[in-house]
Amino acid sequence: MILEQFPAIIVVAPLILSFVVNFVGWRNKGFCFPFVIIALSVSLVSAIGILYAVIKHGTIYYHLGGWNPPWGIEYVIDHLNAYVALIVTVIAFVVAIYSKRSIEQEIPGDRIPQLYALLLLNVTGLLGITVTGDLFNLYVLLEIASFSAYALIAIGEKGALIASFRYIVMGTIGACFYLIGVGFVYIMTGSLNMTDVGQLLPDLYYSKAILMAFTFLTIGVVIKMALFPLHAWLPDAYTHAPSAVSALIAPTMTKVGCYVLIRIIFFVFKPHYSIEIMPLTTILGWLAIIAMIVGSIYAIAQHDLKRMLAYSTVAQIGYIVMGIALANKAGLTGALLHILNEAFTKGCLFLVAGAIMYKMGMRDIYQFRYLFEKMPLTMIAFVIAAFSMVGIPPTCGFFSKLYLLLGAIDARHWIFVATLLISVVLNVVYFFNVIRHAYFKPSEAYAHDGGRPEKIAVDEVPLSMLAPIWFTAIGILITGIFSGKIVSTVIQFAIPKCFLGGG
Amino acid sequence: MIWQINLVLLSFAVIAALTAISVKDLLSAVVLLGAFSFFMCLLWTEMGAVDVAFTEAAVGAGVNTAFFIAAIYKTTRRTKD
Amino acid sequence: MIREHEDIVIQTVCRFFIPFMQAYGLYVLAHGHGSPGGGFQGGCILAASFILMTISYDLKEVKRRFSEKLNVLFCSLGVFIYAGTGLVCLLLGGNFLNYGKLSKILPTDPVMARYYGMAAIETGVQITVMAIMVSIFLNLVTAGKHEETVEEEDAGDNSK
Amino acid sequence: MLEIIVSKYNYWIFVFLLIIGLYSMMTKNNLMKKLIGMNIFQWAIILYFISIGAKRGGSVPIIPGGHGHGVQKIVVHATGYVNPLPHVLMLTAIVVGVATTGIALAILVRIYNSYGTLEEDEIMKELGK
Amino acid sequence: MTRKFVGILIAVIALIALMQGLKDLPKWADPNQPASIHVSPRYIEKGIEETGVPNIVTAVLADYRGYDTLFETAVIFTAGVAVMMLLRRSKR
Repeated sequence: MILEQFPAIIVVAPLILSFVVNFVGWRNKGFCFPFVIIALSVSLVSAIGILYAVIKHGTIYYHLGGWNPPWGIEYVIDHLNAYVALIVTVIAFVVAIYSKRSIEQEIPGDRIPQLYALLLLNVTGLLGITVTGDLFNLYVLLEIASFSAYALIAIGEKGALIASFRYIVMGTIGACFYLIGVGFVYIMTGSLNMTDVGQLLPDLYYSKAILMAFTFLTIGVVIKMALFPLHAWLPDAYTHAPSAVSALIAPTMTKVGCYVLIRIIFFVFKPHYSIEIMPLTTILGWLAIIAMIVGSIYAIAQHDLKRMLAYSTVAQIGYIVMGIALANKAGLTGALLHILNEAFTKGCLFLVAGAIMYKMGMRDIYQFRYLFEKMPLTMIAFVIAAFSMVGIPPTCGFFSKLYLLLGAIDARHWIFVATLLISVVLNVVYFFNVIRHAYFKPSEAYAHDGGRPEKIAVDEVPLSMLAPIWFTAIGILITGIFSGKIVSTVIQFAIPKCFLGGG
Repeated sequence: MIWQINLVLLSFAVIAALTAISVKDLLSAVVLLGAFSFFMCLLWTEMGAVDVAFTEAAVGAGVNTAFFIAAIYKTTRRTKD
Repeated sequence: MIREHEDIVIQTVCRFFIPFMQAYGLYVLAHGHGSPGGGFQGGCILAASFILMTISYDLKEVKRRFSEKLNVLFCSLGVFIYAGTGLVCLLLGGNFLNYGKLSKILPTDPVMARYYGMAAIETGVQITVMAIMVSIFLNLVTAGKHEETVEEEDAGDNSK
Repeated sequence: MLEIIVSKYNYWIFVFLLIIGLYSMMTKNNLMKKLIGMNIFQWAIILYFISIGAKRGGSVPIIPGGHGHGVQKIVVHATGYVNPLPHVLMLTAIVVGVATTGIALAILVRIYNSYGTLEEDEIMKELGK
Repeated sequence: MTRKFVGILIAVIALIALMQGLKDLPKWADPNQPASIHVSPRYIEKGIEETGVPNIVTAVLADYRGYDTLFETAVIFTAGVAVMMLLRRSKR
């Protein structure tokens, strides 16, 4: 019986425990952390259970309140949902373990209970977005995720407040555009259920109102996922947030945005519409390659590690959107695999950035001298993640980029192929920059303080921070090695049926 | 639904909105925003959405304005635009 | 909005009005099933009564009647009632929020069980909305320095 | 053309209010003014949804005849009542709007405490950008 | 100045786009528009029979789409916790 209820439990468990955390934390701060872990463990178990059930029995339909769609709200969980939900819960669980020490250092003590409550609410929102099958419910959950993100970012260092305010303005415009899109869909079809709307829309494809609905929905989601021309809020927000918060939000939030984009342009609106009638995929493709190049170039110019990673996120969103825009089997496989890769890799990188902040108190890349001797394990994890970002074979990044490349070749988009290769080179440049400063002999200009100290003691971060870093690092390798298995069991079923035949 | 009342209320709402964003004093702008919100509330009563109008009167014109005024009390009412 | 001097007219009028506002807030909740109204509206009206109390009296008075610990409890309690009702339905064998299953523990048929289930969640909504609105307003109006302000005023009173 | 304007004037006003809000959110220098624009923007969308729900000849969606036991036999025709679904959606949207305002105002109060101003260009100057 | 220009440009683009979209909408307050005939008649006609609540808005809010309302309350809760975290300072 409990197996059938997993779709509700996965969302409700963190929600209910966030109330408990808020209240219990008022009495005693020490009780917060165990509750967070309990909530996320329940979600993790449910996510695994859901993925198992979906692989075993196919799509799950869960009717909330016992009302049939389109009257009530329905959860539709297919391979795509289950896959993204599992990624989100795993990252959230790992970051929650990590956050204990990191938050204690960065945040004033009396704010910790509220911070944990907001962390859980953010996870609630993200999981809700991934499992829901109702357009308006998605809006409400998007707002929960965004609100908690605004507050979590605003609690960071100097400059975080104004970054957060800009994020509020941009995020509200995005959410409201999404809402206008929902309004247009509702006035034309009379329904809010995604499956129902998907069935009603084909008769209306040549109406201008539907075109507007599609445009506004897409712009709203694109603002939330920070694709190139609308990415302005992202770098500041991710730079100034507390490190545990960046490590939670950066890997999950934009990826969930990508999921919503896939859901809207290929499931609510059919591929026939978004590729042929309104050539959205073409536009997205060009924006994506600009994002890849511009994000990477900006990342090279940064000397703040977190800001560099934030711009790198912009570039990686470009990769995922490019895979979506290619709209063929290999391209979409690459995009979905890259969501997994990017979640683990960005998670690992931001966790490492947090660990460096924790021990060194700074993030300036040019001051990373002797870091390899000081924090060897952390930096090895960093190198693995950097390899994955660049795309060196045993890691997951290699396979996702390979699929993207195959997709681009399949679609005969030679400019995309060229851009992909150029951006790989740019990735090498900015990650190698970090490794060079941390490992190799520093250049003369920065060695003014009189050569190498006698002996550098190994000074690692505590185990509760090191274990999550290594979990993500090993995750990168494992997902890389078993990527064929992941594609054959999950991803190939997550791609819309019409792309499978053509190859 | 009476279109004459509807039109009058809509034009009042537009005027209130325009003045709210153009007036050079934040407290006046906020009070005008409350007026805008109240015109919206009347408009929705007129369209048959009594529940939304009630919520708007309590939340939008009441609590929201109180929040704004509280924040202005703690910050400043000076503005350049 | 923390008053320096007391104004007898305002305080008398407000002392007269505040109980009526609170009664009206509860009325709106109770009649939400048959007339416009419900948890949000009622909660906002209750919150407005406390906001009026802050404006006419001072912060100390509000905190005496609605202490901060109670506020934090209410914030969580309301949503907990809502989600808890859903969970009870889930444990009784229905889907989440399927109030019809409450007829197994309530002495009514499924239709009326839905009626009472809705009443329960509206109550939860009202409690949360009231507590949160008051909390947001108090935090904004003092910029977060509740206790220090009260202490300073206390100190000032003692010195006089 | 005139017929399009006259028959949908509610939607036209919605567009106008939306543009006012959007313009104010993007070009105003004062952060509080941006927030006021944001409120107008959100309420314009609510106006749009309520306009969807309106129905000529429809009355308030409350069925007369008391409540509780024994009212289940009443026969109701959908054409007599306005569409309740947009109202429900907009109750949620109003609350979301107030919540946004609350968080944004809290951030504004903190911005004022740290920078002493609410003008965006002055804050940027202070941050050294 | 450039920001003002960009703002006006975006506003005008949005205006033109929305105007294009409005042309194909059903007339205002049309009883036969799709929004009024597809999903909502069931709420009005069966609402009181299935839930016993005469105020249909409450019935839809709390029962048919009760899940939305749960998260709406959670939104309020999020805002409250956020403001508490951002502003509240305890005694040292």
